[in-house]
Amino acid sequence: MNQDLLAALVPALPLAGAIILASLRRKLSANAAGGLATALIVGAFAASVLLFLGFDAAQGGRTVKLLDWVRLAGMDIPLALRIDALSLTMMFIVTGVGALIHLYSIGYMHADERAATFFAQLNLFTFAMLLLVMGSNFLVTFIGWEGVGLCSYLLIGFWYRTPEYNYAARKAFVMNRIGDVGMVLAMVLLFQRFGTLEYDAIMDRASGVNDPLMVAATLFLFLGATGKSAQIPLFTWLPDAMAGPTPVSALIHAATMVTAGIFLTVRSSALFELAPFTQDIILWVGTATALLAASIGLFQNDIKKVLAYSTVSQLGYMFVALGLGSYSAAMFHVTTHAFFKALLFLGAGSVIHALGGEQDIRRMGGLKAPVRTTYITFLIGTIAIAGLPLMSGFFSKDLIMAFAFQRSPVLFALLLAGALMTAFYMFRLLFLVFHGSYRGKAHPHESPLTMTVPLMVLSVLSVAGGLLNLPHLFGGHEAMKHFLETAAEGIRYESLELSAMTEIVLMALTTVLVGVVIYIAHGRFAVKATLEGDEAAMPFLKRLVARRWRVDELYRALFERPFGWLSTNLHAIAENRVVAPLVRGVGDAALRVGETVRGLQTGNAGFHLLAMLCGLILLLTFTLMGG
Amino acid sequence: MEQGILTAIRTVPLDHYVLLSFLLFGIGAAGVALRRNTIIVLMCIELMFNSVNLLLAAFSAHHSDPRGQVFVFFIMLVAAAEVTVGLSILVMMKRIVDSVDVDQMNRLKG
Amino acid sequence: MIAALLLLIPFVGALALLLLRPAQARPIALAATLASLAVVLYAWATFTGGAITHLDLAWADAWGLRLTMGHDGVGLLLLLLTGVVFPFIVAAGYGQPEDRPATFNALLLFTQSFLYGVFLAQNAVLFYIFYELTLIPVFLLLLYWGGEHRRSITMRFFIYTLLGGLALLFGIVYLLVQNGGNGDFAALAAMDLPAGTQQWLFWALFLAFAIKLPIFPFHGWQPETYHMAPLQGTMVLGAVMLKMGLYGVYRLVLPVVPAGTAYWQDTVIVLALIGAVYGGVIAFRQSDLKRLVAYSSLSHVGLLCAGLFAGNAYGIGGSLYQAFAHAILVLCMFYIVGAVQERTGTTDLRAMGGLKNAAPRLAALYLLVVVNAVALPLTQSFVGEWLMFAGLWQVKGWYAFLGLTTIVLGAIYVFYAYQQVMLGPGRDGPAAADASMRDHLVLVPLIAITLLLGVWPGPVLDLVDGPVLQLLSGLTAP
Amino acid sequence: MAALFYILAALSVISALTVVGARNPVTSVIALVVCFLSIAAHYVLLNAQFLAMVHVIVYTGAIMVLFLFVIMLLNLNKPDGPRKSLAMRLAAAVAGGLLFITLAAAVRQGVQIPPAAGFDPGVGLVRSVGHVLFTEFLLPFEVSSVLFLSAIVGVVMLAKKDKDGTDQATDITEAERARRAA
Repeated sequence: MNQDLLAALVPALPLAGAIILASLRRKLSANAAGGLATALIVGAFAASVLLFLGFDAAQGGRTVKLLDWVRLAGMDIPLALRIDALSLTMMFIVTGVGALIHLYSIGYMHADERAATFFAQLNLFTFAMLLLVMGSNFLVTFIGWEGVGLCSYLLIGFWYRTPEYNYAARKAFVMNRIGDVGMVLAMVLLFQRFGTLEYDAIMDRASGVNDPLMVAATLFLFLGATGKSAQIPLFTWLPDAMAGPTPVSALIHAATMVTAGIFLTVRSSALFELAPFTQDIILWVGTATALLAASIGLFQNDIKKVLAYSTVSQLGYMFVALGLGSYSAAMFHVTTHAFFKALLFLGAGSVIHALGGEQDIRRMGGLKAPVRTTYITFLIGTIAIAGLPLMSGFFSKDLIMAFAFQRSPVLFALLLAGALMTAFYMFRLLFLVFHGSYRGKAHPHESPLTMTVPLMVLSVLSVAGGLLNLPHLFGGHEAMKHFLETAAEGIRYESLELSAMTEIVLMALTTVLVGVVIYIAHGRFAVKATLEGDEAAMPFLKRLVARRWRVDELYRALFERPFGWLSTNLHAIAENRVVAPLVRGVGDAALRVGETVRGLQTGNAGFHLLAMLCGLILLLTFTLMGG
Repeated sequence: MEQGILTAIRTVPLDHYVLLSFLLFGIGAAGVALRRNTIIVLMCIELMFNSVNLLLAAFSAHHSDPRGQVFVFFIMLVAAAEVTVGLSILVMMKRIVDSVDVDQMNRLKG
Repeated sequence: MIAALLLLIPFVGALALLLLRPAQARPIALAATLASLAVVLYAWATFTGGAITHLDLAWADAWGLRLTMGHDGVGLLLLLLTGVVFPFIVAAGYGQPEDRPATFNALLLFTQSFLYGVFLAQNAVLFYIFYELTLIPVFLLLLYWGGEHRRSITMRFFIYTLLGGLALLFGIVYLLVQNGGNGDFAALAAMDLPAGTQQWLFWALFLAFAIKLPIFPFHGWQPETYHMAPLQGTMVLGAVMLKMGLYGVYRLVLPVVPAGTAYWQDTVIVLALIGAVYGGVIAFRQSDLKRLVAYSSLSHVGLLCAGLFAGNAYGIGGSLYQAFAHAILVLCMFYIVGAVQERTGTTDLRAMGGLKNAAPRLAALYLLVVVNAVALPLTQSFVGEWLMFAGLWQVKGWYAFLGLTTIVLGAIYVFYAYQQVMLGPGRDGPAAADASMRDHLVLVPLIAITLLLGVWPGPVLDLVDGPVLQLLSGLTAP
Repeated sequence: MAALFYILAALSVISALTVVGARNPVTSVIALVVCFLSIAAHYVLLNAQFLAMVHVIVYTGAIMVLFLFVIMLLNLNKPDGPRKSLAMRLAAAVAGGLLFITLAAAVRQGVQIPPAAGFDPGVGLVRSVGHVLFTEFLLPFEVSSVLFLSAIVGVVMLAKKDKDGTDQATDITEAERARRAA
């Protein structure tokens, strides 16, 4: 089949699904809607596969122009798609993991009366995400960028009757928008500098440019990335976003949308390579986010919140990789993370489903037996994220840590601390949910097949995902890296020059420490289930961490409240006391002048005649004088 | 036709005619402003009309152009119409407010 | 021919309504607006670029005034806007209880006729005459069909805009005198006034437009007027009347006083952007939906004005493109306000919530409007805003930044309002009706235009392209 | 010859002043008649016999008689009641005087009256005026009949009483009438 047509088909299928489902949302049953939505995503996946098969990496990417879009006075930005290694990789993740999550949703949402709407929005999200990764220029990517933001808003606030959910949805959208400011600034800057927004053209023209503008552009891009990928300072929306249905959390807030920032950075890696300053910023922001989020994850009691902070933390790792200039490692981790984090979220969803909506891990426990499939898959996911050897997470995270060690041992130590915390809270979660004895009241039951099949597929991927980019050390040849090299220029510059011995030592060290941490966690949570008590009773530091470093409160005090104050007072003072009186003043002045002058209209004919005479005399006098 | 008597314009300077009509006009105008009796105000208006007529006639004779006198004729027409209407308004006014005082007619006061 | 048709169709329709006073006034008004829309579309279909003169009659030749009517691409864009918008404004009146519908719709039609005149005029005096004429029917609309305090607010609005109009008249007369009485736009653009003169003349010409738009701090009349005006009056004001200000700047300020514009450029942009941010900030805490939309309009318009004064192709082109988008948006927003008010009986946000439970279709339509309001890509607003940001960046980086804060502010207040109205638990009381046939007939085409021109803005951008480049080449030439 | 002009001029000015100054309306009317007659005499002096005739017939014969009729009808033949305030009268007199002075000054200073080209003593005769009136000014002459018609209609309208006896052209209320009369 025609490759161009195929490329267009990939985003077109989900879009068609969204439109059909939205218009027929009242007529379709939940299962029919879910089936249609899933089928379309599978179709998109199949199209991606076909594209991949017809794709020759050696030839580089191809651009498929769909439509003229913004064309004015020398600006010519078409609606065009770009098919290359990077977009193909992302397309696989989006459609592949997406299809599984759609399938899962059929079971998860079957009882919801607005299931069709849900699938419409999920399809719309997939469409937007595909545009994001397939766009051949920044502006098309920005369509997807904003589109996924909107869908994220819609899906977080899917259960719109609860005001807190709506607030969380708005928070997510607004924070993303703050990032978008950076994104747009970067785009206008790049456009002015290069006269185009096409990726390939910009990357070509950028090579060798030494320009402080590049630092600005990359910083703006990174600001956009922090919004979408929940990095400091714009990360607080992601935990709140867990208000949405769990499949949404899995698809949007774990596997795909939140990795958009990483994707964008890899996409424009050639620019970032020109701005070492930005790379350092990214590195440290990523590190700080990874540690901060991991520390918060230690004390969370909501099953989804733990996973959310874990996501933020893992995204931090990816940014560390980007900051280190190892774009392939970042993409590798994006891929494996998509597998195991989606798995974990779906597993959590299965648990929540089994317990009829319960999310607090203090009221779980001992679920190993009732939900056996879920338990096993969740366990695999946990092991993967903890980075135990030979799991996918092990390879990807290890690659990042190796790059970090190459930069500085201190960085490595920090990341190691993060990894240990990750292992700790993940196993705490696992043990508290599945081990020990049941502490809740509902009657747990295993989820239907539509939900467990995706879990099983994802657990296989979580285990085997590492094969995609198997390092030389284990007999692989870094397939993913070489594949991506054709698309992302920056990958060509990365090099890992550690000796095999060093790598092995580092791996061993990590593994041993993780093992120790797991053992401790087992003792604390599996054997006797230590629950977090009242926050007020905690020691200061722990309370601070448990309350998420009070970042939300800080933002509220720093931004939300002053903004509300500003809004109120601008209206009360500037508007009502200054601007409105200006208008009123003009009106009143006109009235007052009229009021004064009307006294002249006495109605007395003699007086008016006199006035006329005076006027006549004056007029004559003036003409005489002047003439 | 005896030229001597009837061609004052040849012996009296035109200026004097102009001054005379200005004087009459000024007196009329002052009268309108001065008096409260509407009938006298109307008469003063007639006086102003006539001063203008005189001026026109004088110029007409000076230039030997009969058109100026035709103009005077038309002014008389209008004056006659104006007086009939003006006097009937006066009668109405007397009937309604029982007064012919112009200062009573101040309904246009702003 | 086209010019005459455009002026006469609504005008005759209005006269017919006034004289015959039929019981069913709206269908006639709608037919008239649709007929004029057909004429505009015909003009668009046959338009091949350049400037077209439809009519050139002697009028008062002693003063060099001519009855010159025609349009270029930009003029056509605004004619299109007027043509497209009015059928919806008339249709928005269906089902709304009103007294004297014949007079009301006649006034709407008069407004449309005069607006066509404004956008067709190729002579400054003619432009001014139509510009002020539009005020009369709108004044009457506000005065007789307005809400609370309509008298004082309408008078204030009238006096304030008239004050600006006076300054404009003075400026035009000055130009006429300087130019030997030739008031044609082309002739005025060819004038070469001394820089010092241009500096003060700029404000004489711009003040009226600044008030009409309005930009900060001349906007004092706007929120109250929008709030008080009848729904359709607000639509006229916000969707079209305001664009006269933009068009005026494009026609009469930029080409005629280029040096003055360059001198005041930064001041105006900063004021406009302050207004954009200011409106966005204030909108957030408005408890009244109508006022919120009014302030959001202030915010949008600030951006429009800033883009126009960026003085480069992207800024001007984007601003003109956005003028169209904004008109559609304003229509949708105020229509939604009306629909919500109809159902809840209030515009007070604090008293609303959960309307989506009873009216999910209306909520969906509202959401689509919201998407346009926050200028998401693939909606019309995005194209315009993107171009404006690109234009502003080329002037000064932080202008673009300041302008961009509005996309954050917009997201804050637009979604806040949406949540307050639609989301949340359902309210007690009688269930509100879902979106009716009429709501769909009005909103769906508008949203379709929004999306269509968001995906495929080419036809409209092409209209703007030529004239803007020509304007710019005129500005840079010595 | 010239002396006759000055005597007549003095007569018209004095009678005009009497019109303005007299307290009794009847005196004013008589003074105005004298004034008009003197102006008629001026016309004769200017060799404008037609005008003189028409003037005497229209003004003195018709208009002034009408004035006298009204005065008798309304019983106004007694000295005036209220007078304007002194300031007002002074202002009026000064304004009138000033107007005269300014006009005179204007003529003196600015206007150069061109000397008459040739002199035709026959311009004021009925023949020449009539010729112009019925050729060049025929249309205005005919149209003036419409003016008279409208004047007649207007006067009839004003003077007519309604069926119920109230006045036609008024919307003044009883209360206001009482206030006015007071």
